[in-house]
Amino acid sequence: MTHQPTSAQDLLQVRDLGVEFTAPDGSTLRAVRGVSFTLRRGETLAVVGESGSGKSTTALALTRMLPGTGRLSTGSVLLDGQDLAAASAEELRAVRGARIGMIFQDPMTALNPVLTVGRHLDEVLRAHGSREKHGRRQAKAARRTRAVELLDRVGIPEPHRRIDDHPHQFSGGQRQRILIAMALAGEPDILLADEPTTALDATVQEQILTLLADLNRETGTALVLITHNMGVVARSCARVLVMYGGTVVEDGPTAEVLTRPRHPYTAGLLAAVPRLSAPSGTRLTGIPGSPPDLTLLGDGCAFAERCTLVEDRCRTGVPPLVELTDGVRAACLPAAARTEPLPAPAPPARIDRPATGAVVLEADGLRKTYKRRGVRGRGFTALDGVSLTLAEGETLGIVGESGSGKSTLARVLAHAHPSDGGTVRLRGQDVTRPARRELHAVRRQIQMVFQDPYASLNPRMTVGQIVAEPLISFGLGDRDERDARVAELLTLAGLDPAVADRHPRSFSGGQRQRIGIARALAPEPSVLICDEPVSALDVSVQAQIVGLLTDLQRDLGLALVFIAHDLAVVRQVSHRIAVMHQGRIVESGSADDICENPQDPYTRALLAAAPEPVPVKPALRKTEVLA
Amino acid sequence: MTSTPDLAPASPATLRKPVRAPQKGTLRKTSRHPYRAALSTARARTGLVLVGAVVLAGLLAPLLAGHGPTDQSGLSLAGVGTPGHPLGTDDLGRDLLSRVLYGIRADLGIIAIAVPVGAVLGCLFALAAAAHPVLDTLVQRIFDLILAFPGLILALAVTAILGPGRLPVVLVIALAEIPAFGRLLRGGILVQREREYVTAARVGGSSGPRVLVRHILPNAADPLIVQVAVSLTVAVFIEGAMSFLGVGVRPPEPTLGSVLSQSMPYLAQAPHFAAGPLITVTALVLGLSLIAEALNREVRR
Amino acid sequence: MTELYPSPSPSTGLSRRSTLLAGGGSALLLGLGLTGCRSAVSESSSAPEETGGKPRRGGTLNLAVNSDFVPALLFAQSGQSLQQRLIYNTLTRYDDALTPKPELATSWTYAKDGRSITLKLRDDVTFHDGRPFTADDVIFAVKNLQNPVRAAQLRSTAAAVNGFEKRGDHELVLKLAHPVNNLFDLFEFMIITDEKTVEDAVTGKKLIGTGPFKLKKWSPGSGLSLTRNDSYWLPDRPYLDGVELRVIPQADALISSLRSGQSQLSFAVPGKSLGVINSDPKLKITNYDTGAGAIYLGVNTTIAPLNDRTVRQALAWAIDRDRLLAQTLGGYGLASAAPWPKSSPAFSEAHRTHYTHNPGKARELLKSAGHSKLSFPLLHIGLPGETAIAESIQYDLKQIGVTTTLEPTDGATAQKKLISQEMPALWSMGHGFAQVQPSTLAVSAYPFNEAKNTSKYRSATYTKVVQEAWTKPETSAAEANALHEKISGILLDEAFIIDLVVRGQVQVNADRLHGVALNKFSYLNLDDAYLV
Amino acid sequence: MRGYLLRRLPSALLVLLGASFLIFTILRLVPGDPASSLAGPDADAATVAAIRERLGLDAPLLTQYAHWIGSLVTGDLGPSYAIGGQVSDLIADGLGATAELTVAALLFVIVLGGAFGILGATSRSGWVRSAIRVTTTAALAVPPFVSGVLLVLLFAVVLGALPPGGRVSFLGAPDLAAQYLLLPALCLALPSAAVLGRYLKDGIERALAEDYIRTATAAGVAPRRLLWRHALPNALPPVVTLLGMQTGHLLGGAVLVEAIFAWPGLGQLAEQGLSRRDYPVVQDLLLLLVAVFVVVQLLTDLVYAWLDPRIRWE
Repeated sequence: MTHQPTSAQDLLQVRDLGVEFTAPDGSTLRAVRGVSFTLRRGETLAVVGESGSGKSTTALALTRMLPGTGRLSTGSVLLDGQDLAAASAEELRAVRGARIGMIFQDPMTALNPVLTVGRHLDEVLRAHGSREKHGRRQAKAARRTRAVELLDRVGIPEPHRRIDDHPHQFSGGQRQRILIAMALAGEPDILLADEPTTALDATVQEQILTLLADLNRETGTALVLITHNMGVVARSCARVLVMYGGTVVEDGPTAEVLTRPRHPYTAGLLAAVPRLSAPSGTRLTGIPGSPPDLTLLGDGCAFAERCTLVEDRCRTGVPPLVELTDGVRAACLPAAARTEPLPAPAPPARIDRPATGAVVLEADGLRKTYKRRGVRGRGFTALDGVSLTLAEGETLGIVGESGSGKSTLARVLAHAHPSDGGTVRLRGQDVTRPARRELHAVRRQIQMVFQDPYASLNPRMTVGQIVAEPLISFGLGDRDERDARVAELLTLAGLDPAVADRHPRSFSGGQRQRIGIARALAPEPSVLICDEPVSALDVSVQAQIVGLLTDLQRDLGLALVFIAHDLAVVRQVSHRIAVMHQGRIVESGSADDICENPQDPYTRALLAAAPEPVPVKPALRKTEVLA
Repeated sequence: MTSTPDLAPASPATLRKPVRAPQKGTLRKTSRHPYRAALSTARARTGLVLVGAVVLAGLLAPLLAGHGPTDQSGLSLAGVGTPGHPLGTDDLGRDLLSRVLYGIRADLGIIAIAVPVGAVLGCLFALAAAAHPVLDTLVQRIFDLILAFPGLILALAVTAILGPGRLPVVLVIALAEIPAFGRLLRGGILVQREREYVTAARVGGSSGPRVLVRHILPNAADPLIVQVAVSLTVAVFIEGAMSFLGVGVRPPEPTLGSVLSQSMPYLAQAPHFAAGPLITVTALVLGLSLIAEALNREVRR
Repeated sequence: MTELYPSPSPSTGLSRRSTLLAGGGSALLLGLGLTGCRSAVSESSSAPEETGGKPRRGGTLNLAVNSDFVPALLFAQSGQSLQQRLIYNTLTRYDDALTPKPELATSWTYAKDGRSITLKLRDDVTFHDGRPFTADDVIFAVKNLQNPVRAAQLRSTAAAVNGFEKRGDHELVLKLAHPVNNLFDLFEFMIITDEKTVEDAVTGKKLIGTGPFKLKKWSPGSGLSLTRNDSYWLPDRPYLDGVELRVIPQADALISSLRSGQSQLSFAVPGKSLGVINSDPKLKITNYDTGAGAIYLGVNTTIAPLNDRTVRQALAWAIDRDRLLAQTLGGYGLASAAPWPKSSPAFSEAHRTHYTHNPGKARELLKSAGHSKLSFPLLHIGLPGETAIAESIQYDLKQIGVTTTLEPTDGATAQKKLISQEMPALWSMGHGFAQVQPSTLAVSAYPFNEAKNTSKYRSATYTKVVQEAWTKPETSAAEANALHEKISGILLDEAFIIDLVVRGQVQVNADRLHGVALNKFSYLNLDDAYLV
Repeated sequence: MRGYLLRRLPSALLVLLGASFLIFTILRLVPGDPASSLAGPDADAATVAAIRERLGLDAPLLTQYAHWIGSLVTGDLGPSYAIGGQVSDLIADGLGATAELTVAALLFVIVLGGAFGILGATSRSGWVRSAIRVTTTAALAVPPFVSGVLLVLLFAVVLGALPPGGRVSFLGAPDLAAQYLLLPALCLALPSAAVLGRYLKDGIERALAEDYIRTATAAGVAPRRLLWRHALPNALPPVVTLLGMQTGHLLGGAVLVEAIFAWPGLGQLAEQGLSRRDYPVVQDLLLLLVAVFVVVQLLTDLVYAWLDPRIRWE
């Protein structure tokens, strides 16, 4: 373990931090192991990693806010020399909010639905002593004034009017701003932001990141940004800490780490991130396998199972974090032995795509309005005259932010919801409002892959049953034939056919999405509608699934509708892209054209907001946006 | 009248990534059936032992009881430990141990019919409600009506109409259970129907009935399992209350409720009279509620 | 609506918090009531100063009853008749030997043929509203009882009066269609009410009588509140300032109210609980010879083989009356094969023990009638006490090979079946009207009615004897006794109503209460009662 | 809110109409009739017939039903058959008593249930939590008719501290009235308080596990405030729904408790009315109870909306 000397600049020193949970079966689960890092005043530090990497747990452990059975097992957390790991509850309370402010991932649930925004801020201000200043009433008035100031600072328009509104009356981005205001209220030295933009649209994400950067610059508050998004890291932080399997695998200046990763995991992760600059029809390299199961973790390097450089010694001991070059540390024995940085990832490989065939699916002027409860007479228009065509062997990418109507479009095309107007034609035949029997036939042709692999699989059925369900419904084969076909489909989707008798809950996200794909392929459809199929997946897994879909299209000649909010992914997989905004397609064209030569201002804004995992100077980016 | 107002939709931002607790992944290992997991907790085991003991005692009544439950003697209100009468005797000199054991038997016979009947009827109503909005309104009003009616008055009226015996007891219990199960299942169906796996099943070509039976019901049924345990408790109470009001099972057949209500006038002079049935009822109800709690925890996960 | 809630401005600060606080506060206040200044337990017994046992004015008597006053049954014998003689008066009152004594009637003379009676009435009596009592009120009282709507059990006797002759305001001749020998039962039974307010009386709104107490308030379900009638016709009476009839349905609660001194008098203590009372030195138990009605096993004589008298007699031999008495009534009462209580002129020890517990004999009788195993339904009222009685009967019958299925029935249904002759083969219930003139039983108690009864028993002999006993002028005691003997004989021999036990009429009172009396119809007389 | 109430009105009326029909039918199906019940055990046919005619029971059923609905519409409920007095007076008296009992019981439910829930969810002392578990389990495991008798036995018979039954008006002697009220209210409240306590405990535990609590904790809000100001208001709305349902139960359970404690309320009135086949009393009373239930449900929804700012009734 390297021991860095304490300097006056060091605000927070974390040494050998370990966190344990007790699993329901009584076994001990080590979520974080031997994490050490320092944070200097005013510094911006990103902690990046995939699910299960221990990044959020580390953040929560700093102020001892571990949920459930979580506890600090080793190490210390020195805040200006005070060890928070040993502090009393009262001392911790004085630190929380006042010295370390926190922002959480999901602004939908992180605010108390029954309290007004003003009350939220008031609670923080009251907790940190602005109470005893004057009389009760004056103190209260003072707090309110301060709350308005704070809301104004984080960019809530008309703060004096909105201070008495409840959280549900704000948009997601505004709620995140309110959370930031709360974190700032105690004028902390450190702002700890745990995936602050993950649930937000790209354009909103951009605004929030800008706000955080401004705050860091103006108030000198150190920022610890926990994220899974390399683009966000590149965009916001000077230094980055890469975590995997509960340990820090690499630590160094962002520019250095992103361009010359030393740890094979970092390298693999960067290679898996889709880049907007990559042209259509290229293939990403994912990291094989899936993030580790912490309960099964042995003594060796957590990444050993997925590593290309793995050696025998990697499996016997946890590699120490050693300084490899100036300011860059990595925890990898093979990498430490190398003098050269790892070779740059291979540029995305171009894949040969068969030419597209005849038009299979055609939509013309689709409309869909949802009746909104409580609002009399007025509905929410999700689709407002959408027209598109899809050819055999073609991938049509549909991009848009939340509320743009892209998911509704998917559902209307897949006949999960009826449209209110317009027509859908399948191979020239009008199937807008099919009769029951006809609908059955249409559904055999058009299948769907869902966004959330957790929610779209029936938790009560085994994988085999789930995949066999469409076969039964469409009356395909007898029992034995079905079993054989299920095995075939699972293999096709990259799963071991032996898993057929297990339940979805024993699979990881990526594997579940493979199950969903196997199910969708079961009736041998000609059109596959993929509604955000990779949004819920880790980056390394995302590349695998995208690759799978591309392969399937090539092999089966499928027509794909690929819906996503991430332009980079869409560009890679799609022949053509349609950009949706407020229920309308605002622009469509070939994938490369749209990304390189956008016409619609909205498309341009989307492109500008997409964070790229390339270190850039913020000032430069801004001018880009303006241009 | 929906008693739980539906939440108004929040702003339509979709969740990109499920919020995950840091200890996620630990659940992956538990591939056992959730109910079995729930029933193997210490709490549920205690409950199972209690209920099991009571049920076993009831089933083995003919072997365990030394006397016929209706055999009278001149020995009124003999105390606990009287030779031949371990729990003593009642006012008519009947052996209390036998009466309690046979009482358990009678109660089990009633609740084992009444609760399933109520549950099935309630579920049928819920299915009807799920089928069509008009039916839904109608069914909900029916539930309201049942809930609004004072149960014991209903019990008196039903017994007066049907005459004494098990039938009115079973009927009243079943009636009381209908809205409990019906509302629960209706709510469950409404929630599950919006789940994505249901859309997936429909897109996968499953017919309406198949989606309901194969996909929605198994998932909506979880709370019903808990409700069964709760309802069994309620059933024991209803039986008791009806006996107390003199409209229970036809005498002289003992039920836990009737022995208990017969003991009430002697509570001061012969407390042992009430002790047997009271302890039995308490053990049964306690056991059931422990099981319900354990299941409930598992279901809520 | 939301604007109210969590508003930071102090002006609209009425939030849930204050609501919750208010709620909690009031619950706390409720709890504090416990430790408050007065105790509801000790408050209720107010008494005049100690006077050394002499009658003394003042004090309120708390009377614990287990069921409420039913105004619709004001003119009928009902479960709860205690208030009748408190608010109203009757014309005469029986002494223990069933000799009439003056009340509102001061003297009476029968005509020789027994077809009319001349009554002299008190002239110093006023109703609670100040109106003087006259012969018209008696005429109204009789006519009122003749109205079937009033459901008076002694309607047949009242109906025998077919003419009135007023001689001034305070003398009256009642003319009879035929002689009746239970006219004084009627006079004991018939309360004198105010004609103008009689419709208000049967709805419980206004009870205007001439009695020692006036109605202050009737709260349905909780009881009657009575105050002293200051212009009562008996000088210096009553001693008490008031009487509170409190309904306490739960036996334990009723007993505890007596033991704690909250109430000082009750006739509703179940026999099986009297053991507790006995051990309390401050409480006194009085057992009235009149009894409180009899428990019987009714037999439907139209259902074979119950149409066979021998079978009915077998049933009568089967029942262990002493066990029934001991186990279901706590021993308070009289095991008896005949309906008569000890106070009845028809009572005789021989009749009482005509049937005893003799299962052997019962089986023999059954055998002689050609039966060994029989089974019948047995209807009873589904209240705990009645059920225990039926269970006991069922067990005894089982011992002679007669199995029965109990039919617990609610009171109203049972009553309807009783009076519309729809009873099943067997039923167990209670009857009254054996405590006065024996002839009253046969003409006023439906189960014994000669013309139409629940058992559907008819016999010319029974009709003849009953009519004779009823219309015999009250002259010769010996002749009357002979007729009573005949009636008892038929009842016992025919066994269509198998009497089991005469319930004890038990009075429990605090030893500080003196001078309590009951008339033969269980009307409470507190004229001379006082608290020390 | 007004629009919401107006929208709910037809279905509320539907429930009431259905209830009236059901009540009427059930009552006529019950054997025995008011006339023979009033006539007494020794009455002859003439007496019964005279009473039937007087009560109007000789009219066709439909006429009787119409007459009843008519009496409801005009508000003149007429006289009771058997109990005595005007139906409206009887019900008004009974309603007063029952309302008193129910409100007191509701207070107990809220205070006891609140204490059970809050302490059960937050107490650090395992001893306190176990005690609450045992208490709530016992309150649920002992049938109310037994707990009623046990309460009488303990407080009235053994301790002699409280009266065993009856009611004193709050107007004249509030301190005495409270003592009469205590036992029946407690008996009525215990099971509901236990249920409420469990719900509240679950609700608070769930709320405490929510993200917004983490947010507040991270902001340094004190644990006490976390509970009272952040978690509790979120745990309340479902509890209010439950409380609405429990109010129905309290009204229904009053039949038994009123019988045990001689509380002259609607339960007693209903039982008496039914046992004497006093049609008008039972009919009007049951319909009233249904109406109360409907109104309570409405109120519950409104309170829910008041507690949860996300809900708006249009």
